Amino acid sequence: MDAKTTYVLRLADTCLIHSQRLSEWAGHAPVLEEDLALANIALDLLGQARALLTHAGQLEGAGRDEDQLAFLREERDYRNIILVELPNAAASPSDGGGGRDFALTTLRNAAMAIWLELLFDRLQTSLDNELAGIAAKSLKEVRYHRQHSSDWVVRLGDGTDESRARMQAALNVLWPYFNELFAADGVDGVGPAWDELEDEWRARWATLMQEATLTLPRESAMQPRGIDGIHSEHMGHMLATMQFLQRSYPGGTW
Amino acid sequence: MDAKTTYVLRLADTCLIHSQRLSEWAGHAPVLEEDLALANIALDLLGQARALLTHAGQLEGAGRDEDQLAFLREERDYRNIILVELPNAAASPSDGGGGRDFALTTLRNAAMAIWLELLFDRLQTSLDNELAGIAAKSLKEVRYHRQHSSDWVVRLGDGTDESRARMQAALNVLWPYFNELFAADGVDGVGPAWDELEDEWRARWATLMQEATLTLPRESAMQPRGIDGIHSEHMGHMLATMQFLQRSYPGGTW
Amino acid sequence: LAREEAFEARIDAGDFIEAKDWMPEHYRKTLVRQISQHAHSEIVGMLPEGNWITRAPTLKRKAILLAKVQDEGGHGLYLYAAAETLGTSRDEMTEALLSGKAKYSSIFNYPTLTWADIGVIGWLVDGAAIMNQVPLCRCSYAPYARAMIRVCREESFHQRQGYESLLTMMQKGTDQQKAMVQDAVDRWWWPSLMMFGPADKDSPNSEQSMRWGIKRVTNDQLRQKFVDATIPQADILGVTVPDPALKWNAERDSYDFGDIDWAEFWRVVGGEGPCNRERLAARNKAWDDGAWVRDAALAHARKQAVKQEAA
Amino acid sequence: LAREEAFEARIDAGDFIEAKDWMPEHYRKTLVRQISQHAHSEIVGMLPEGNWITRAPTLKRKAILLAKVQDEGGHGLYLYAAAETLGTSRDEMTEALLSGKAKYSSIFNYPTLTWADIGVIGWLVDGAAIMNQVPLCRCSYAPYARAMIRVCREESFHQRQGYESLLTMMQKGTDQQKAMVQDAVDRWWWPSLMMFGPADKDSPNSEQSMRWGIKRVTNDQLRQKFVDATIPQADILGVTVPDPALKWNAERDSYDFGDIDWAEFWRVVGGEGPCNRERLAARNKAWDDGAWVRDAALAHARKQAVKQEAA
Repeated sequence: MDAKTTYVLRLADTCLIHSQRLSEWAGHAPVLEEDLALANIALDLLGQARALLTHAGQLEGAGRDEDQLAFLREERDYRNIILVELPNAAASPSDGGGGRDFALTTLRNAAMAIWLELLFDRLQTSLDNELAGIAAKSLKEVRYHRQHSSDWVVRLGDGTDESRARMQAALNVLWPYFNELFAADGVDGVGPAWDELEDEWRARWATLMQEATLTLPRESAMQPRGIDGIHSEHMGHMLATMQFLQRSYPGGTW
Repeated sequence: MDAKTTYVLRLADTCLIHSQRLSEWAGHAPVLEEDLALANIALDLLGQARALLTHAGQLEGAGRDEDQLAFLREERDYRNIILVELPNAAASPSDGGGGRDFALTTLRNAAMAIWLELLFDRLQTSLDNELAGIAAKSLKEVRYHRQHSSDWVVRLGDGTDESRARMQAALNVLWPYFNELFAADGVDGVGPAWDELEDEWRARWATLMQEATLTLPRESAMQPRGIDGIHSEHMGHMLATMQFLQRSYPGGTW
Repeated sequence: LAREEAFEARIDAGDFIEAKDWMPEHYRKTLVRQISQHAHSEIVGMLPEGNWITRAPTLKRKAILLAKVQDEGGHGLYLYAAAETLGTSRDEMTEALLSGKAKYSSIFNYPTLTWADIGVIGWLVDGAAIMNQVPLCRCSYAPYARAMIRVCREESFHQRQGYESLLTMMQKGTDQQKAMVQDAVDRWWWPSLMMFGPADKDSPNSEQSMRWGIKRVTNDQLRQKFVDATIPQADILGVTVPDPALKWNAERDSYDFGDIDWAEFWRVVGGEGPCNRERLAARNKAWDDGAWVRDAALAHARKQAVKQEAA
Repeated sequence: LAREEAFEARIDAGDFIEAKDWMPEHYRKTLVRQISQHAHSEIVGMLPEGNWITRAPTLKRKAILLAKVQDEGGHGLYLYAAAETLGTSRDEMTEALLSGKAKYSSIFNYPTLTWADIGVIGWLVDGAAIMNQVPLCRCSYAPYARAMIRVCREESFHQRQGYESLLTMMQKGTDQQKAMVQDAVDRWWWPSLMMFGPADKDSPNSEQSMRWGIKRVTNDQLRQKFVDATIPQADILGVTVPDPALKWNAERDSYDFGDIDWAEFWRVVGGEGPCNRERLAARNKAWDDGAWVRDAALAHARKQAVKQEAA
């Protein structure tokens, strides 16, 4: 797979898996309004994933459509960052991802939305017209996600003692995984190396954390490598669920 | 599938799925000794399941071996009771079964072991020699399971206020599902209708609950029908995990 | 008494009642019970369908299902709002649901066991719901009627999507898929017929509700209408319904159909269906787990208010 | 001082030390650290393998894996018991693990990503462990030596099972399965070589441990031995190891091999490997979630004791 396809696929898979995790919330949110909001974010991300996967399939030129890419790869071929595959609760690795922690979910949503906003903004000017078009459309969506999630981060960080403690604990869990937001190479004319986003992302994040009265953990040397297909142990469980129907009913039309 | 095969399959699947749930504990028990004990019970049940599945495959006469039966059926064709497919924690139905509740696990183990002891005891005299042989061997194993689990039920029921409350809560959750322990028809010469076990099981259970200072809930009219292939929503998630490799790598040799 | 007579006269004249209008206490209570029960059904209904979002077979189907579940949350939201116009808060209604005091549609106490269940719920369950709800768009209480107009429009959309997904499986799918659809129809058919409630002779609330224009058509009339509309759709799909007594009656210009298992109906209504306990447990868990979030939002809002005052 | 000299003389004579014997404080501490670290490794090692029990591809493989993970728990149990003979309780050791103070084998900070990882862990990781542990069966502290004899016997069994499962996949499997095995070898090879610890020149504790007969062979010697034993097995399997520098050296009658990425080694030892945080979180969660169970067991035992006294 060439660098350009890989570049698009990393973003596509990141949106796909992020959406998949968020969709586990359906019907279980702390307030009804958040059931709607989380589903809405998951839907937008799914739409982005579909456009990007379709484009990656075209770039690859092997005739794979969005569903073949989404459902029929092996785990090692998924290129999403690990951050988005982590369970919705900071559970143990073999916990199956049953729990749902609104603190962790909200923080991750905010981190991802800020990052996607920065990335889609740059991708608007990609020489790959298809990618530029997807980015322009997506940018509007992630702006709303960023606003909505950031509001919640502040509300919960600067809420009660309990809510601040929960947010701080979630931040501590997610923190090392943020490193991967800046790990991918760029492709000339297609899109920037992700580390070009780092300064701006960290500045915005620091501002948000300050407003939310949360403390940044010390720097972590962890090097998550989901973008190279080295995932966490959560990924396999998630894929077993996600791929279940396609694997069990080969050749089906849905 | 004839009545005899179905009869054997219900027991086989019940042992299989019970073992599968228990095996989720590996490495997560409250004390190391229980890591060993739970693995041991899971292993015994798995051994029973393998013998029974192999026998069911022979009775069916369609050439299916233990693995084809264990991994390549659709959910609706599994005939285990719902009790054993419930997650290890009394979680919400779409929770994915991530949590582990030692209270619920221990109570279920005790209920199942008492029941299996009664059933295997009778099956020792089955005119189906193969089944009688499996039963005789299994009886020794489930006696130990019954002793071990009952000891824990008493210890936790008559332990601290918290442990009693947890055990009572778990009992309340499991209670309606016990109804299915007595739901299957018998087959002449092969094995008894399960309701023949009911009086003795309920007497033993009542004694155990008394010793554990737990209160029997009022009778429930719920009619779980796992033995007819109508499962809970937990079953599909469990099977997606369990079948993952066989479904994803068709034709593989392991 | 005069007010009551005036109210009855307005109802008889086909007038709509607004939130600010005077209304008899029993009318108000009946409406709150019915609207909140409907809202609860939308909320609980998110669970059996939500159960399949993570396993949807294609990204398109995943998007459709996710949007549908989101719509159901939305219906819950504006139905609660309609009920709130009658002076009962959403928290009170939620409390009644969580404690088991309030009812919701029994259909959601059945499990979704295969992907085909999702299509069949769209076709049969949403179909039955629409049949029940269309008359409510002319309900005498205006805020409810307005909510129902929007709900019905979206439900129709869901029903068509559900039917279309079944059609795809039946016309282009594998034999396994077709068997999966038939199995789902077999499991959901009778529970769908039960959605219209007890037989008219056993439905004591109906008369008063009919007179007040809260209910417009009887249970049995709706049930018959549903069967008559659905069987031709089943024929097109190529599935059968599990009722040996089903037969076209040319005289009545309607289908005759078999007896509902009322023992099962009452068992499920009474809390002993396959998933009653789990549905309530899931809702309670979501609510309990979310307490810290709601508390924090409140605390933050108070802090902001204090800051603004100080500024 | 005389005691210390007598102790050293016994060691030099190849005598075994028993729990009741006098021993220098540093000898005791070194042993507790080493034995408990080994016990912790068995306990943490249950996690990456346990991760695949529910997904094992056949019932036979499921039984083998379940039994293996159970054995690891058993090893943990008798290693803790061996360490307890030196006067440190299991709770103290557990506390040290959970707080992150005590170490465990870094290899378990890598994730198990495919089923082939289970076979490769058996072959390479257990293989390396055995290489490390066989000399400890002659360790000067007798209770530890006795525990290691049993551990090594079982580990050898596990290693053969792991290798056999890989052989099955490579010889009878599909191309996809073969690729899966090669991928697993690629990921586990270097971490396995790291299991022998830092290069001798960077291993400050080694000298004293060697003198005391707690350690019998140096890190680099063991690593070389492992490579020499393993490469022929890889050839039989039909897999390669990801080391372009690997080459048979006829002169040394050994394989030359490339440089270990020591930066990665120290990063993972230092807590920043892929799974360090998750492993500790899982162990802490199991411990915290189990508190009520341990409390209840204690309370019940007390009640029973009181009853027996009263009787």
